[in-house]
Amino acid sequence: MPLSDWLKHRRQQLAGDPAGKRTVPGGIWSKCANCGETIYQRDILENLHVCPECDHHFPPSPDEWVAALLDKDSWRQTNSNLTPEDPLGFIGRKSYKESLAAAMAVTDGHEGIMTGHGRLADRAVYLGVMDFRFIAGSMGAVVGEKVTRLFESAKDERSPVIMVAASGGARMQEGMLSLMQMAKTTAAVARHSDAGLPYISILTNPTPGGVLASFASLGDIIIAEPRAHIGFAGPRIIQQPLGEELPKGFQRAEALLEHGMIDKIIHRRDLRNELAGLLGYLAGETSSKVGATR
Amino acid sequence: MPLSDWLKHRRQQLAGDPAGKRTVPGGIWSKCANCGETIYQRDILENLHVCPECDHHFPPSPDEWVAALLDKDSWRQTNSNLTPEDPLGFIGRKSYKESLAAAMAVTDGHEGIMTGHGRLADRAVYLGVMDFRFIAGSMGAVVGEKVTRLFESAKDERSPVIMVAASGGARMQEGMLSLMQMAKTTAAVARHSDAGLPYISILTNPTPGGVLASFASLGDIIIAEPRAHIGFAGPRIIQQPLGEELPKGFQRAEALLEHGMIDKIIHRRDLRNELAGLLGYLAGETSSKVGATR
Amino acid sequence: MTRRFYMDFEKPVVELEHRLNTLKEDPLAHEPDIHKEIEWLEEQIEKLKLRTYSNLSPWQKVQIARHPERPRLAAYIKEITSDWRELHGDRAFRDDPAIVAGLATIGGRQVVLVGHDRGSDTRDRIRRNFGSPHPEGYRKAIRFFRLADKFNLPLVTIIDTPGAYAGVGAEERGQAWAIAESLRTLTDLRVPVIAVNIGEGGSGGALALGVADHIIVLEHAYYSVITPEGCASILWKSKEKAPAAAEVLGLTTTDLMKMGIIDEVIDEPLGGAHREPGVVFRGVESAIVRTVERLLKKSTEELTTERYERFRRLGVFMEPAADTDAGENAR
Amino acid sequence: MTRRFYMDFEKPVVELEHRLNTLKEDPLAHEPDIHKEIEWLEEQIEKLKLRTYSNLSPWQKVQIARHPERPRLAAYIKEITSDWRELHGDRAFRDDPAIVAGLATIGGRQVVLVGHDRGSDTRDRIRRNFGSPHPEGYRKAIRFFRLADKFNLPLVTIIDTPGAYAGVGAEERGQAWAIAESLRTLTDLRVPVIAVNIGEGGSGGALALGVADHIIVLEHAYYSVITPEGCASILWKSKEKAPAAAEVLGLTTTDLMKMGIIDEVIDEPLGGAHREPGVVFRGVESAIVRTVERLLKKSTEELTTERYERFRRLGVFMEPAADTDAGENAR
Ligand SMILES: [Zn+2]
Ligand SMILES: [Zn+2]
Repeated sequence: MPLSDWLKHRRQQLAGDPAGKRTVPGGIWSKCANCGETIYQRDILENLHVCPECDHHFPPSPDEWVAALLDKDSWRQTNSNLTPEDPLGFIGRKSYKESLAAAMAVTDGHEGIMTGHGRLADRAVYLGVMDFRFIAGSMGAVVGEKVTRLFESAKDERSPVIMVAASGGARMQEGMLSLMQMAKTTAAVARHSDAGLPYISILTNPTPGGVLASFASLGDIIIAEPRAHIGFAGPRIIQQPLGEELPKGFQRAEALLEHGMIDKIIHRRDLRNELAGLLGYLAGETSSKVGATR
Repeated sequence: MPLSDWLKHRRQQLAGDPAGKRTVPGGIWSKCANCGETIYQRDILENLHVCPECDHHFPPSPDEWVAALLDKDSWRQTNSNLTPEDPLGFIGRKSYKESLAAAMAVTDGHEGIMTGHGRLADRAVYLGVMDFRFIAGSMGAVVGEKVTRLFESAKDERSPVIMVAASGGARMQEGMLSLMQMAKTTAAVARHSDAGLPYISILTNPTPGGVLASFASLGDIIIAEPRAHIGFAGPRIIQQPLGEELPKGFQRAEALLEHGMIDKIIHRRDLRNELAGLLGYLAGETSSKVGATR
Repeated sequence: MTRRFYMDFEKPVVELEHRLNTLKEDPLAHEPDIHKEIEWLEEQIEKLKLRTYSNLSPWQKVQIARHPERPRLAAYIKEITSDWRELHGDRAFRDDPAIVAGLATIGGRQVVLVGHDRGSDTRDRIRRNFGSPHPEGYRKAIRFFRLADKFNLPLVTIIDTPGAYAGVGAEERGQAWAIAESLRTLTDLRVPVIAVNIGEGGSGGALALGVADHIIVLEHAYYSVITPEGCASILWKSKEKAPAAAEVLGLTTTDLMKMGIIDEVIDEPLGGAHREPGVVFRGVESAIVRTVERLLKKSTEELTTERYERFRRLGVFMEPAADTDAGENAR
Repeated sequence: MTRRFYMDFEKPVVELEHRLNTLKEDPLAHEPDIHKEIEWLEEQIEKLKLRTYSNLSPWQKVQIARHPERPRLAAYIKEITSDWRELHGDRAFRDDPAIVAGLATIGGRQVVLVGHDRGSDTRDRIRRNFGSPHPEGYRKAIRFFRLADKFNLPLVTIIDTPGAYAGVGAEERGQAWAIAESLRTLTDLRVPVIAVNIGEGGSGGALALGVADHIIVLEHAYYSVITPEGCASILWKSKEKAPAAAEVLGLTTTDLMKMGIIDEVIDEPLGGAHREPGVVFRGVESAIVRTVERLLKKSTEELTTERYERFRRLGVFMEPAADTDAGENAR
């Protein structure tokens, strides 16, 4: 989808999109949720959803991610026909079935993640983009299955994988089956990795819990977006000795870089070039040539 | 050598042994360097050089170690004919040649380490015992070569290795050639390990520097003696912000256990049994049987 | 057996038991009338126990799993292993006492054993962080997974944790990374892996020891994606609703077997493992021995392939014919 | 070139240079007499430089290796690599700025580059602990050694450290373990490993990046089992005796080549690399490129075997006929 198209699409979407509303309110002018500046909405959209004033990174939709990262018209979505079930008949404040129906109305049927393949700077890549709008991008059976198939197909095709993570963690409403997706996706990543293939993980705001403690933290290279919130346990539940405050910048990308957990923080405008450059090394001519002599 | 013989031998040795003198003064009665108790010397010797009052572990000689660990009459020393050279013509306060001559007079010609093989609870083992009396058990070319040959032979014979470390680190008087022994011994350990064979490292008082930062810390299982001083940099040269004292028990075996660096602390009287037990697992029937199906 | 602790729903049983004991200690206990009363009471207690314990609610099971007198890792090590040799350390930061690891012999078979240790008394429980590992605990576990792999020793894990620890240090030292690495290491392990859940199976902290070829769970143990309390605070903004959350999470052995998440359930005595621990120890021991023997017959290739497929197939979803828009379907 | 720093033994040269510059700036500099004086001075300076710098003592070389203006890692990355992509982290505790790692292209060849970074200004030097890694630094390096191995990229290490860090945290987090693991990882690496010592090669901290197939050292760089100061305090209880210690340690490139410890020396301009860094950059670049090309022709088996043998043969000792007492000789 060319840039102009998805901008239009995005604008239409925003009218009925609660997640979008939360960050970029509808209408021509928006107030940035981070710096509070009132900004012409088009300026944010054309800036890959990055606030032109404060550089805050708002979440693009999966379609926008694809347009931003991949070569034009190279994208082929896969497994978009997988749809969730309600294995536990889960009923909380509202039923899981209701939540699913509401989430499906907002997104394009790709559930919590859109997967597929395309070309990045003319190199074949398998790409997954999580969608926070679908029950907070949580990992249920569909997300787990699509991630697993993505790595399996990439392994069969000897292609790199790029994963854009954004998640609320495991999908509680599928109970233990959702926890098991951690083991399942990890095993698929392991097989892809054991075959000597590269995997670059991109952690966007937010990436917590089960997704981080499985496939998202297993990249050969891990990139985070500026100020992205990344951590296993939510800051609300962190146990602190009485009265102590959480460290400044706790669980932000910048702190994670200092603590040695990620490789680098890349501004969204530079991301495509960075990925092309990194893949040039990890899936490059040299390495395949040398690999052939093994 | 039966226990009675080496007790006799040890007593003779102590008369002219500066290292021995430092810890257990000659004569019938000795004052324990740790607790200050005056103890009948025979009681310490018969207690494997452990003070009966305070459990302080004094260093046995390599012969005594062999007698304490291996099955009677099973020991075969190897490479005892290797003798050091003075590659740099090193002259400090005294010349390296003088230091070597003095050290050789004290020990039995095995240089800084005695190596060989024997049986422990009827299981073939390769054993190295460092000798602190030989220029503080420092690692020069002879120590490096003997350690390397030990692991190489053990690999060829598919046998476990047990190493009793006690050292002053790299042997400065051989310059960079002594540093290179770290790489050389590590490579030999790696090959032995890659062949699926067990290596148990025993850290005695003291084990610092180059020996610790190469073969001594690479055991599949690492055992330390109680209160043994173990660390890379000597406490004298540790840089501390002004006025701060070193943490209590710094670089002692007990602190290392808490910091996750060693597997366990074993009293010398229990060491042989512990080794037999561990080897029963790591070089046992089960593991070789399963291994055979691979 | 002295009972120092009982749960709310056990109160009627405990009261009857108390009355029975009082009667039994009565000097006139041998009088026919009193003797009859005693017999009657014993019968009633048996009936009440059966009624109370055979239809436990998920929340009651969670309480039994957390029962202070429930046998924990140390008891299993003592009762089902011989020649136990504990080993320590992650070789990098700290020996985490919430994870215990070592070499053990079970039914004559040598294994590597790694488990959560919740501690024995208050002081020990604090030291072991109530069985919630820090990142260095997972890394310690990983070290021993690799030891098992190197020396071809089957791996037995004992799961019993409220979950990963939500603390600043645990976050700063990358517990998500450590858990993922633990999952990954188990995935590739070339030896049989058997997991036994003896009590609490709290989400990621439990799963980190749970990527196994065969997963055994005690009847009243639970295994959940989130604690009932955590789920209740998210769903109803109230921890008091934990019993309701326990109902919907599908965390009991019955649910877990149905979903194919676990492979074997070991019966507990009426009232829970702590009522008659010996029975449970024997059950766990024989299940481990039987499973180890079975798995050791498999080749490395079979083991790792079957382990992959075991988790690969978990998850329920629909897969109608592919959208034409989507272009293709990868599988 | 403005010189802001000179060493004691350079003083005569610097003084002559100063006189020369003063004369040159004189309005009468074109007068025949003054012109002659200038020519004479230039000649003298060349002679003095040759005399001063061609017979540097080991201690003088150590001073040049430590010269504040000497080009360090950052300069090499800027000058000899293209498409540099720095990567970070040990994935466990902390990103140690004393170790810099990333992907780089040198002479068209893609490599993984790992080196000691001493920092550029005071603040940066403190942040990078003057190029002395902590354990997490070695673990960061190990992560990138493994990355090189996985992706079949040759590994280039740049050595420039006063040595491992003697601090409480470094000890508590197991720097000896981390260094040994680093040596071990390099030993088994299945790709070419090229080490370039550009300045200080301080014992274990340097060796941790130094288990290589080909070791290149700049003419005035040194590589030593212990710092001259450390050696002096042990031998003579006085750091002032460092020059004497430098004499006996055999730390110069001449000594190192003789002992077979290093493989190649790159000439520096008179006075040291900082006098004309471009020359050194080109020398290092072409040495790396040439070596990578040569090593890439070898099979994995050849590489690891030759690397093993390379270190295996180091060390001088005598081996007379075996003692009969000793029973046997294993090799
Ligand atoms: Zn803004
Ligand atoms: Zn004493």
